[in-house]
Amino acid sequence: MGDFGVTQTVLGADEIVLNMGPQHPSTHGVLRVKLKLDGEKVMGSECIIGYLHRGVEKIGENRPYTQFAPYVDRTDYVAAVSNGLGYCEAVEKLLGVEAPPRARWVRTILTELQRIASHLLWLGTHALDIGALTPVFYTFREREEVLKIFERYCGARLTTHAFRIGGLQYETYDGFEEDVKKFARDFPKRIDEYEELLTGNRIWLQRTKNVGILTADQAIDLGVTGPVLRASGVKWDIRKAFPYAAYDQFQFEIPTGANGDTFDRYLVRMQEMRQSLRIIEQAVDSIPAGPIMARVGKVIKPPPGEVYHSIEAPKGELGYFVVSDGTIQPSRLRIRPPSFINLQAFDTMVRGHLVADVVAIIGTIDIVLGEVDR
Amino acid sequence: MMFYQVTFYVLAAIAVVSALLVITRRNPVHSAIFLIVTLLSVAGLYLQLQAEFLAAVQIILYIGGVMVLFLFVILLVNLEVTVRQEPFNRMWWIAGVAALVLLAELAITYYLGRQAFATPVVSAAALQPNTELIGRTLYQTYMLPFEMASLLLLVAMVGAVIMARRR
Amino acid sequence: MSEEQKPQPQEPAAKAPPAKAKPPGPEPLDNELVRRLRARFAHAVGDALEDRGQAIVFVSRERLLDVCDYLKREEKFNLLTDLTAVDRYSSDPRFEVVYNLYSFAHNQRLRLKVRLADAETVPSVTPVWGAANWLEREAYDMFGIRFDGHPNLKRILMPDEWRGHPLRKDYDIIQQDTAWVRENLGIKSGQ
Amino acid sequence: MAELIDALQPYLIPTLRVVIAFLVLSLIAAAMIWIERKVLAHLQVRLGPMRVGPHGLLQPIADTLKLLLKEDIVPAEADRFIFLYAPVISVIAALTPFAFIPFAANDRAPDVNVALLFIVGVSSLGIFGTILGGWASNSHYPLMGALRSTAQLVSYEVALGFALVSALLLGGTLSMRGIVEKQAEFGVWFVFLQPVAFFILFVAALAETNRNPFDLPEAESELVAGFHTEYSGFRFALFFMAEYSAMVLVSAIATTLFLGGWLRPFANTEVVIQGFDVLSLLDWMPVAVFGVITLWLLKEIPGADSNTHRLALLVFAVVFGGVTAALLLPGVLPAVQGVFWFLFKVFIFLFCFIWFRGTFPRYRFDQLMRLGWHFMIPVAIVNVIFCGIGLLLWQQWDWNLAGALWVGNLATLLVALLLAGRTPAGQAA
Repeated sequence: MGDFGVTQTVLGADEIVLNMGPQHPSTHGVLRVKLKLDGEKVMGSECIIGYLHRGVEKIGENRPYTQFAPYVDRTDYVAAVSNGLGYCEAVEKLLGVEAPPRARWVRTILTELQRIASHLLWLGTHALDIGALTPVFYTFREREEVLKIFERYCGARLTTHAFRIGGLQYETYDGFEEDVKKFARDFPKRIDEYEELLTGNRIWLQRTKNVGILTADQAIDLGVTGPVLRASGVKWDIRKAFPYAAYDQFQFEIPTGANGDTFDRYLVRMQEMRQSLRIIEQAVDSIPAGPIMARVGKVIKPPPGEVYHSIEAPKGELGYFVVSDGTIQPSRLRIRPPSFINLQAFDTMVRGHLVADVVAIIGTIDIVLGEVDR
Repeated sequence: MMFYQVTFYVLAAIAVVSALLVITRRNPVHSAIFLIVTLLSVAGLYLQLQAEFLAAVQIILYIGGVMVLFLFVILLVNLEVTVRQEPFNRMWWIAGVAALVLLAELAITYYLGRQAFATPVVSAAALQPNTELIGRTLYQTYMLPFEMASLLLLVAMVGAVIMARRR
Repeated sequence: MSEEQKPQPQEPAAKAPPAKAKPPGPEPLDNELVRRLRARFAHAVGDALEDRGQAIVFVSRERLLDVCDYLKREEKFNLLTDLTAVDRYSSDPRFEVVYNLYSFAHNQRLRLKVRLADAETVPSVTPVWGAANWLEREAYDMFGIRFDGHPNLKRILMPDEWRGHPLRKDYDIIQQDTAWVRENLGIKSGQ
Repeated sequence: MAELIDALQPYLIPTLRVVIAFLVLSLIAAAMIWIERKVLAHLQVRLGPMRVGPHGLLQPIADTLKLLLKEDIVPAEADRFIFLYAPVISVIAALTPFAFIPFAANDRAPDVNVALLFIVGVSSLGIFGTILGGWASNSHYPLMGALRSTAQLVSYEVALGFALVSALLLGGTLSMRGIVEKQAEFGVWFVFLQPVAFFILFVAALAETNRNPFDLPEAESELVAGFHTEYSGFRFALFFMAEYSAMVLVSAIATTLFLGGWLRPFANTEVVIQGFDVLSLLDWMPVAVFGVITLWLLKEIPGADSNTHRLALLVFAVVFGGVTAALLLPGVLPAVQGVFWFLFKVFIFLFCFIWFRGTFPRYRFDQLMRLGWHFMIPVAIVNVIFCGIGLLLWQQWDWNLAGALWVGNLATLLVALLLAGRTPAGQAA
């Protein structure tokens, strides 16, 4: 059996093993899936991961706290800002300091923009996998606007390293509020545009409804979090459950689905983008004045102990479990990767479906292999 | 008239040669291709007889329909075995005898009914509306046999599907 | 637990951050949940700590499965958020397996910990939470901790034939399975 | 010798037409690639090709040259002979039918009385190019693509055939010319009498040409490029050309059968204002179209990127301006009326093909087959039955033709709605 592309090996009379990836256009990176098939029907699956493993956690144990911050951007590289927020807040918690309000407001705005950018990337590629060629260009147009704001703010677009432990490195640039407001003003129409293309489309419905169903019980048992969990009908969002940054200051809803199928996950993410906009609009109107950095030493040296801090990243619960032994390097730095744990539900979702659905189901989990493999 | 005859013999030769190739090729896909060639040249012969409806139906049904399904099945089924098999085995002399008997039968039929083959040459113009003629013949004169034949085929098809379903 | 067994590093560390008040650190915890656990499992429940407002409970590995089952059924900790391990190298026992639990009903987190020495195994919690499957595989891959009763305990991130467990403290950062790299990647060294 | 020429006489014009069709369609296919990329790009807020020539106008030439000069790779394990000739079959099958399609009233296309059957028959031979090409590549993706293609083409050909039948019933003939003349005689295009049949034909045409949302044989997220994955260079170009020619062909068939072929819109109507038939202004449409293109090209010249681009624009402008001027010559305009309207309708069709590609997601294979067999074919059969009943009512009992047919159409729609309600929406087994 070859390692690349799709190859088949005939096992029994009717059972075939089909190999997808790691070089396959629809596995979103270097995911490799072994499918056990009966004809076109998937009887079982096995995900083979680790092709992108770089030992990020090991690196974390060998770098000072500040030096490790850019590395977390490279786990879920399409949502670098969220990663940075989670890491910085975890270390702040470990230190026992809190970022000043202005920093928290700006962090909230940038993280929500990042959520929108990540969801846009997901929407475009997911639609492309199902054969809709156009949405990807629309979503990239809007994602570009978000990335421009990032670029103006910190000079980087993808791996931003936007935040520092204790607050922000940079004050917001002139016109930051206007840029964000302009985006928030234009974007709802764009979401309407995507929904017009897809939500009511019969083919889209046929390809996504009742495909890859995950019930609430299954989702909780498998530790699934984020939009995938919410689409199964569990109303749970860390922004509400354990508010961080400045989320306790703003009004927003937690969208949920009913059936836990691919279509519900699509709807939940679309709704989430609208809710993110609500948060952004509220936040940008009320950014407080004041310092942007808390008082932390030049050398970060947290007292011994450990902390688990998690945020609602675009893909689910992104947690950092940091153990300090009182030195300038963490003794253990665990990243709880939402993609990795959500991908575990793939097997449950894909059983009984057809090969063509596999592509849709990989897309709907919204994984980034950089985060799965770390 | 000469051109007419040349085309006839060329088409006939192609038909016969490729028909031979159909049964001698080991690779079933190649056989299928030569069968298509045979059918095409027969369609050409129909055209020569001013039977353009027959020719068109030959192309649509036999080539566009039946042969596509043939190829489809050949691609689905494992080919490797047939390629390695010996096409002419020990039974060849039975087939030879059968072929000879058939040939004799054809010869006798021709000899007995030879005057029926001496049809007068009809001008092309007189044959013109033969599509309508075929339609009328099938649906008025021979309505019952035609429908019975189609019913028979339908029954065969349903039976095949049921047998395939049962596995 | 190492923090308590080695109180020495706490002193110098306290000076480093410009903390106004007492530096944050682990303190003993005694709340309703811990009491209920102790009442039910007696000695199987070890120390209970609170660190930065987060509850940590140590459990013996023999009764881990019972405790987990109880926590899921009675205390509604139905989400296994995370499962990982920590290598407290040079202390004994060496490893801690960390179970990060969450209860939707009480909006509460709980960190269960199991201490175990190098060659010791720990029961797999896959019967309780399905999520443990890959997470235990990862812990096995990275630390070499064996989980008894795991349905498919093999490496997940590293190549199947790799030798060594990278997140152990005695595995150096530039260390690698040179034989594997040479054989599979056709290069002398991955560095 | 004279006898030979005499005997060859009937074959000369068709052969010549195939040769001309080959040349013209190569051009149209090249232009189509440019148009498709441009239209798709603008649908997707992009610019599309912009580098080669002004607005990428020379892109098709560059692409063609590239494809022709590329190495012709034959996979080592391929069935060499079949691999080499499969694209040729595709191209021949896609081009030959053009010999029978009348582009205008004054077009001397051979008026075979079973022309439509021949067109359908010969174009269906194109399947062999696909299936043999996919098989001969001796590789997984092409084989799977070929199998999908074949299943899809065979299934939708049935629906397509039934959709054609209703036009035949109305036209009362299998001759393409006869059908158009019948539409002129009725004074109404068949699309207005048989909209359901037209719709079925349109959808089946999308499936027959492997276009979105039925482009499964080439679903790049699943099968890389389908049956022509292993092809490169000139042979790939042949497949490409066959594909675009097939698109033009189905559009031409649909235009002839349902959109009145070469007939001008409102050919039989007159709106006379002050003694002047306003609708006859439509006769000037060809001049207007070419004139506007010329003016647009001229307008673009000052803003072009470089002198080369200016030159290219000028050349294009001269060509189109020349055509416009030629149209104004006495006698030319009436002569090209038919061809113009025919191509105009064909291009509207082609635009829809591109438009759909930019809009729809892709069906899953089982859904595609279910749509074909459980929906399209039953509806097409019901439609034929109602069409026949309508015609009977018209001929035997003197009903109003349009009324009788429309009652049939509504009944068909009812059946279609019932079927659509019954078909489970894409539930996996």
